[in-house]
Amino acid sequence: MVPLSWYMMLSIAVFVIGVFGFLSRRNIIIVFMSIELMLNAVNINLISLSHYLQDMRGQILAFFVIAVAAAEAAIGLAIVIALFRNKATAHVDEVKEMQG
Amino acid sequence: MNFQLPNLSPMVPELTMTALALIVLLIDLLIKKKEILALISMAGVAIVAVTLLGSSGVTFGNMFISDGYSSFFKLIFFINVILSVLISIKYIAIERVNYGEYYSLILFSTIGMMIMASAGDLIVLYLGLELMALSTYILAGFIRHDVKSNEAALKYFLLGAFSSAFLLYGISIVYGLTGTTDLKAIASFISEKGLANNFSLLLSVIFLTVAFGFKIAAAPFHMWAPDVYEGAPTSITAFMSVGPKAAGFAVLGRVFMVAFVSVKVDWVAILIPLSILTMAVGNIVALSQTNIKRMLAYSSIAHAGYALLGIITANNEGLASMMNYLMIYAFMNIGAFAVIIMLRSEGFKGDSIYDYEGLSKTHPWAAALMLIFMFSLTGIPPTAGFIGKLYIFISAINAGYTWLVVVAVIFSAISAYFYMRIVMYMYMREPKVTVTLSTSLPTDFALVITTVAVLVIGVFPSFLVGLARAAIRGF
Amino acid sequence: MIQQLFFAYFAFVIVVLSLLVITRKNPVHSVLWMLLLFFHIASLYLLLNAEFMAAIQVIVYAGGILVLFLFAVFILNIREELRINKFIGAWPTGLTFAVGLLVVIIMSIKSFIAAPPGIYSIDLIKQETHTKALGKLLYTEFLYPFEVTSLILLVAIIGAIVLAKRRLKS
Amino acid sequence: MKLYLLIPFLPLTAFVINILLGKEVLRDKAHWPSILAVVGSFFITITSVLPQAMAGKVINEDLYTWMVSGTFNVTVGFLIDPLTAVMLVVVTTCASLIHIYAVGYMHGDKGYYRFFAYMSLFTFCMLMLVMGNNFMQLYFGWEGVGLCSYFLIGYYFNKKSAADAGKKAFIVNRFGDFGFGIGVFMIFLTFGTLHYAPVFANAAGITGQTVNFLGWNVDLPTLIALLLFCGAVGKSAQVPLHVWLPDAMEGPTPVSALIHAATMVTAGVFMVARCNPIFNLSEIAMNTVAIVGATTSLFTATIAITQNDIKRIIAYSTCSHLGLMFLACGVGAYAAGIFHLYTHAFFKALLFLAAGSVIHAVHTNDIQEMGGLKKYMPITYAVFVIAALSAGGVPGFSGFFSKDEIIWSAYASHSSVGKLVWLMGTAVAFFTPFYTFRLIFLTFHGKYRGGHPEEHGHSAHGSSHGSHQGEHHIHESPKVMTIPLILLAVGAVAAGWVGIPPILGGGAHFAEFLKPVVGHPEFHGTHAEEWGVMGLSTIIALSGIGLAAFFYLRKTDLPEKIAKQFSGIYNILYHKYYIDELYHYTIVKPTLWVADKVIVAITDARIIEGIVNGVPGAIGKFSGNLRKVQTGLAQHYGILMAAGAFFIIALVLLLR
Repeated sequence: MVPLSWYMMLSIAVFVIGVFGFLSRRNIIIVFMSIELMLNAVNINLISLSHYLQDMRGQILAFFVIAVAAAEAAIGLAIVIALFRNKATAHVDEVKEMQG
Repeated sequence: MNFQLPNLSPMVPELTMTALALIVLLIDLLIKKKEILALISMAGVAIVAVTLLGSSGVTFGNMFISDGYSSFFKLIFFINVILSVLISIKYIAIERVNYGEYYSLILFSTIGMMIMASAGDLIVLYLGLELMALSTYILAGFIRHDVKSNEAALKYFLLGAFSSAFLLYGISIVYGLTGTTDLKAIASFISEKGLANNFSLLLSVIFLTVAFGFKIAAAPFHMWAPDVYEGAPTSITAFMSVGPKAAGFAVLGRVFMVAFVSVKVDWVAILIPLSILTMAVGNIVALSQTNIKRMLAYSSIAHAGYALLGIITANNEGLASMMNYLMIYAFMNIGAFAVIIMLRSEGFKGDSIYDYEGLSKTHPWAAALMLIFMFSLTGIPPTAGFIGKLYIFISAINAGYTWLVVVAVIFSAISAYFYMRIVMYMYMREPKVTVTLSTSLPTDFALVITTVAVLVIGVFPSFLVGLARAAIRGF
Repeated sequence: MIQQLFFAYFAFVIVVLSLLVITRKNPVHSVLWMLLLFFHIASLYLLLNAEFMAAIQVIVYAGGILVLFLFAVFILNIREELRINKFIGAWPTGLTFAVGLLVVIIMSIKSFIAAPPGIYSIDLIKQETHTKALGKLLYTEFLYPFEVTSLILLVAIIGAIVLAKRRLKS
Repeated sequence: MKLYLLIPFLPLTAFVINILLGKEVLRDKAHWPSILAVVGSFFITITSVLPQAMAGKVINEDLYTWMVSGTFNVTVGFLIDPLTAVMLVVVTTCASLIHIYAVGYMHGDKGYYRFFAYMSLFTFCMLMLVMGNNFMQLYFGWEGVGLCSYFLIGYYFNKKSAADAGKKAFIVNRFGDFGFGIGVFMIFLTFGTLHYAPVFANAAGITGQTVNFLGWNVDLPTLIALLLFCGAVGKSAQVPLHVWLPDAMEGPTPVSALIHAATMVTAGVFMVARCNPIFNLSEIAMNTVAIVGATTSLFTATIAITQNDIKRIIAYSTCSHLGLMFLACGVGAYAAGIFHLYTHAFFKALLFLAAGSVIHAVHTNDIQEMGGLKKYMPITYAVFVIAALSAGGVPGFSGFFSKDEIIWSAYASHSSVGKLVWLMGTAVAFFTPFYTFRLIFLTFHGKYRGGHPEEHGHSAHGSSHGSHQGEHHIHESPKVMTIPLILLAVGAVAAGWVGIPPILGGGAHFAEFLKPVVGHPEFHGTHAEEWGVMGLSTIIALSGIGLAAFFYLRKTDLPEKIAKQFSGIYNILYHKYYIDELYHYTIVKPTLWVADKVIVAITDARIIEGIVNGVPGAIGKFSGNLRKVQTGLAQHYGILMAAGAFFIIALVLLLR
C-alpha cells in the first residue's frame, strides 16, 4: 500500500514545478500549461485524499476543477488570440505597456 | 432510487438572476438596439433585488446559505450592477464595443458574486469565484481592438488563474485534514480534533488568504490591480473595483469567521501586516500617479486595507462596519468613475489627471461632483466616506487595535494629498485642453444616485448602519 | 510492493515530464510532453481506484484542452521561438521562491493528519462502480455546484466568441 | 411640525439655493433667498419662540441621532430656553437688517452671490450654535461660524491684506479652539455625555475632584472651566488673543457688523453664560474671567483712542465691550452680561453700518481724510450719534442700562476682585465715549480733509477743480442702507428699556427673564450706593464726551501737542501695545524660521507638482521608487505573490 504522504509529496512537486514555470517562462502558451500543471497537482492531491479518506468529495471537486480548467483554457486562449491580433507577440514580457 | 428536489425558495434571487442573464443573452440575438438590453438588465436586477426579501434559509445541504450577511452583500452587487450598467450605455458605444454579450457577462459575473456570498461550502465557493472571475476576465478584455484592454485581460487572467490554483491547493489541504468542504463542518471538526495548532491547517489558511487577498487586491497580491484597472474599459473598472472586491470580502469574512474561527489568532496575525502593507502601498504609490484610473486603482487598494480592519476585529461589529464600508465605497467609487467616463469622448481619452485642469471653469457641475466623490474617498464629513471610515475605526478601537487605527489614520491623511490634488487641478488651474463631456441620461442618473447616496449616507448614516448591523445578526 | 513500484515509476515520470514541459524551448514539444504527462496522471488515478476521473483526465485534458493548446501554438512563429530566450530575466528569483515554497510547504505538510475515513470504501465503490457512485452524487448532493459549472462553461463559450470571433454584430 | 426648526434651516436652504443657482441664475438677485430666509427666521422667532419662552416653556429635545457607538452618541437636538430666545432675537434681528443693508453696500460686487451664500451659511451655523442642546452641536456651530468668518474676512481674496487677515483670524482662533476642544472632551470624559441638561445637573458633583495633569493636581471644575474659557478668549477676541479682530476688518463692512460685532464674537459670552453651572463651581475660573474681561476692556479702549482707521476703532471698541460682558459674567452677573450683549448688538451693528455708509461715500477708512461729512450725510450722522450715545452709556439710551448694570454688579459683588474690576470698568466708562466721540467729531465735523478725486473714479474732470472735487460726490447712502440704519437706531435707543433697573422705576424684566437659566447674583449694596455708582459712571461718561468735544472741536491742535508731549505713551497706544510685534517676534518668526529651515530642508520641491509639493520629500520619493516595482510584467507580479505566500508561511513556521 502506497502511503498517502507519497502522493502529497508528488502533488507538491508538480505544483511547485507549475509555479516555477508560471514565474519564469516567456511564452504565454507555456505559462498557461504551467497553470494546468498546478491544477493537475491539486487534482492528484484531491483524488488521492479522496481515496484515502474513502470520501467522494475530493473526486467531485477534481471533476469540477477539470471542467473549470477547460473553461479557463478556452478563455485564456481567446484572450491570447485577441492580443495577437493587435500585437503579434506570444511573450508575456512584451506585454507591458502599462506599468508604474 | 428516488430523488427529491431540494428546497429552492432561498435561492430564488440566484435563479431569477440566471434566468435574466439567459434572457438577455437570447434577446441579444433578436434586437438591434442594445440599449434595450441595458434596460432589461437593470429592470431585471431590480426585480431580483425584490426577491431578495423573502429569501432566507439554507438549502442543498448547507451549500447555499441565504442570510442577512449574504443578502447585504447581494444588495451591494445589485447596486454595483445597476450603476455600472448605467454608466456603460453611452461609454461602450463610444468605445465601439456595443455588443449585447456585455450585459449578460456582467450579469453572469454578478451571479458568481452572489454564489460566493451565499457559499456554505468550499466547492461552491470555488465555482462561484471562477464564474465571477471568468466573466470579469472577458469584460476586462472587452475592447478587443485596444491593446491596453487585451493586456489588462491577459494579466488579470494569468494572475487570477495563478491565485485560484493557490485557492484550490488550500482547499485540498483543508479537505484532507477535515474530510469535508462544508464550512460549518470544518469548524466543528477543527475544534473537536484540536487541529488548531496544526501547521497544515495554517498552510491552507495562508493559501486561502493569498487567493482572497488577490480578489480584494490586498498587498502584496495587489499588483494586477493598477494595470488591469487602467487597461480595462472604464465602466468595467468601476464594476470590478466594487463587485469582485466586495465578493472577496464576503468570502473572506465567512470562511475565516465560520470555518477557521478557532485559528482566529493566527489569521488575524496574518491579516494585520497585510492590511498595513495594503494601506501603505495603496496610498503611497497613488501619490505619484498621473493616470486617474490608475490612481483610483491604488486608492481602491488602500480602501481594501481600511476594510480589512473590519475583518481583523474578528467580531460582528467589525464585520458590520466592513459591510457598511463596502456599500459606501460602491457609491463613491462608481460615482468617481462616472465622472471619469463623462470625460471620455470620441477621440479623447480623458484619463490623465491633467485633463482635469480647470474643469471647474469649463464644466462646474462635473467638477463639483468629482469634488464630492474625492471628499468622500478622503473621508471628509459630511460625506459617506467619513461615516464608513469612522465606523471601521471605532470597531477596530473597540476590539483593541488602537495603534492600527492610528496607522490607518496616518495613511488616510496621506491619501488626502492625491485626492485633493485632483480637486486642486480642477479648481485652481486654468484649463489647458478642451474637454467635451459626453453626458447622457443614464450617466446623469447614475451620478444623481451616487451623489445623493454619498451625501445622504453622510448626513443620515443610521439607516445603513442599522441595516448592516441587522444583517450581521445571526451570522 | 508492486503498487509502490508502480507509484515510484509514475511519480518519477510525472515529475520529469513536468520539468520537461516547462523547460522545452519549442512549445510544440512542451505540448506533446504534456500529453504524455496527462496519460501518466490518468494512470495514477487508476491506481487510486478513480476510473472515471482517469477517463475524463484523458478525454477532457488530453483530448480537449491540449488540442486547444496545440491550435494556439500554431499561431506562434516557432522558428523565432527557437532563437530567443525561453525564460524571463527574473527567472532565478522565480526559481528561488518556487524552491522556497517547496521547502516551506513540505515543512508544513509534515504535520498533516488525514481525517477519519468516510463511507465510500473501496469495496462499496467497486460494488457500485465508480462512475455510478460519482454520478449519483453529482446529480443529487452536488447538483448545485454541477449546475454552476454549466454556467461557467456557458460563460467560457460566450467569452471565447466575444474575444476571438472576427466579426461581432453590434 | 416643529416650527422652530425653520429658524436655522431657512438660512441653510438659502445657502444651498445660492450656492447652486447664485452664479448663473440669480446673479444680482442673489440676495432674495438669503433675505427672505433670515427675515422668515426673524418672524418665527418673534411670533412663536419668544412668546413661548416668555410663557416659561422650555423646549429640550433630541430630534435626530446621527450616530451611536457605545456610549458615544452624536445627536442633533434643540434647547430653547430664555437664554436661547434672547440670542435668537439678537441674531435674527441684526442678521435681517444687515442682510438688507448689504444689498446696497455690496451692490455690483463680483462675488455677490458668494457673499450672500456665506452670510446665510454663517447665520445657519450661528443659529445652530445657540439652539443646540449639547456640546457637540455647540462645537460644530463654533467651528462653523469660525469657518464662515474666515471665508468672509478673506472675501476680497485678491487683496493680500485680506487674505492675510483671514489666515490670522483662523490661526489665532486655533489656539483658543484647541483648549475649547479639550474642554469639551474633558466634559465627555467626566460626565459621559455631552448633553447640557445632564452635565449641568451633575455639575455640582464634581466639586473638589482633581485630575493629575503633568504630575500636578488640578481642580477639575477649574480645569474644565478654564479650558472652555480658552475658546471664548479666542472667539470673543479677549487679551491675549484679541489681535485677530481688528485685522478682521478687512472683510466687507456688513460682515464686520454681523459677525465681528453683533453675533459670532459674542458666542464666547453666550457659552460662558450657558455653562454657568460649571463656572460657578470655581472661584479661580470666575476671577480669571472677570480679570481677563476687565483687562481687555481697558486695554483695547485705550488703544482705540489713538487709531485712525474708522473700522478698527469700532473693532477695538467691540473688544472693549466684550470685555465688559466677560467682566459681568466673572462677577456672577450673567444676566447683566447677556443684557449688554443684547444692547451692544444693536448699537455696535449700527456703528459699523453707519461707518460702512461713510466708507461707501468717501471710499477710505482713514478718519484723517474725512471731516465735515455732517451736511452730506445727515441720516448717517444722526444714527452715528445715537449709536455713540448708546455705546458711551448716556442715560436713557440702551447702552446705559446694560453698562450700568455691569458696573453696579461688579461693585456690589463685594469681593476684592469685584472692586478691582469695578474700578477698571469705570475707567472704561470714561474712554468709551471719548474715543467714540473723537471718531464722530473727526468724521462729521470740521472741514473735509480728503481730496483724492481720482480715487472716486471721476478723474475725467477731477483734476481741474482741485481738492474740493471729492466733496461734491459725497452723498447720502441709498434707502436700502439708511432704512436698516434707522431701524437699528431705534433698537440702540429702546432695546435697553426692557431691563431698566428697579431703582429707576423699571422692572428689570430682562434679568428676571433669564433668571431660570443663569440665576441671580447676590448684591451687597444699598440704594444710596447704587445711586452713587450710577451717578459716578454717568458723570465720567459725560466728561468723556466733553473732553472729546474740547479736544476735537475747540482746541483741534491740542491732541497733536499732547501726542508729542507724551510721545512714549502715545506710541505705545498707537502701536497697540506692540502686541502684534511681540507675537511676530516670539511666535510667528520662530515658526516661520523652523518652517523654512526644517521643512524646506527635508522637502524637495521638485518631486511632485502642486499640493503634493507639501508632502515631505521622503514619501514622494518613496512613492516614485515604489512604483518602479510595478514593472508591467505579469510574472513579476506573480513572483511577488509567490514571495508573499512564501514569507507568510516562513514567518508562521518560525514564529509558531
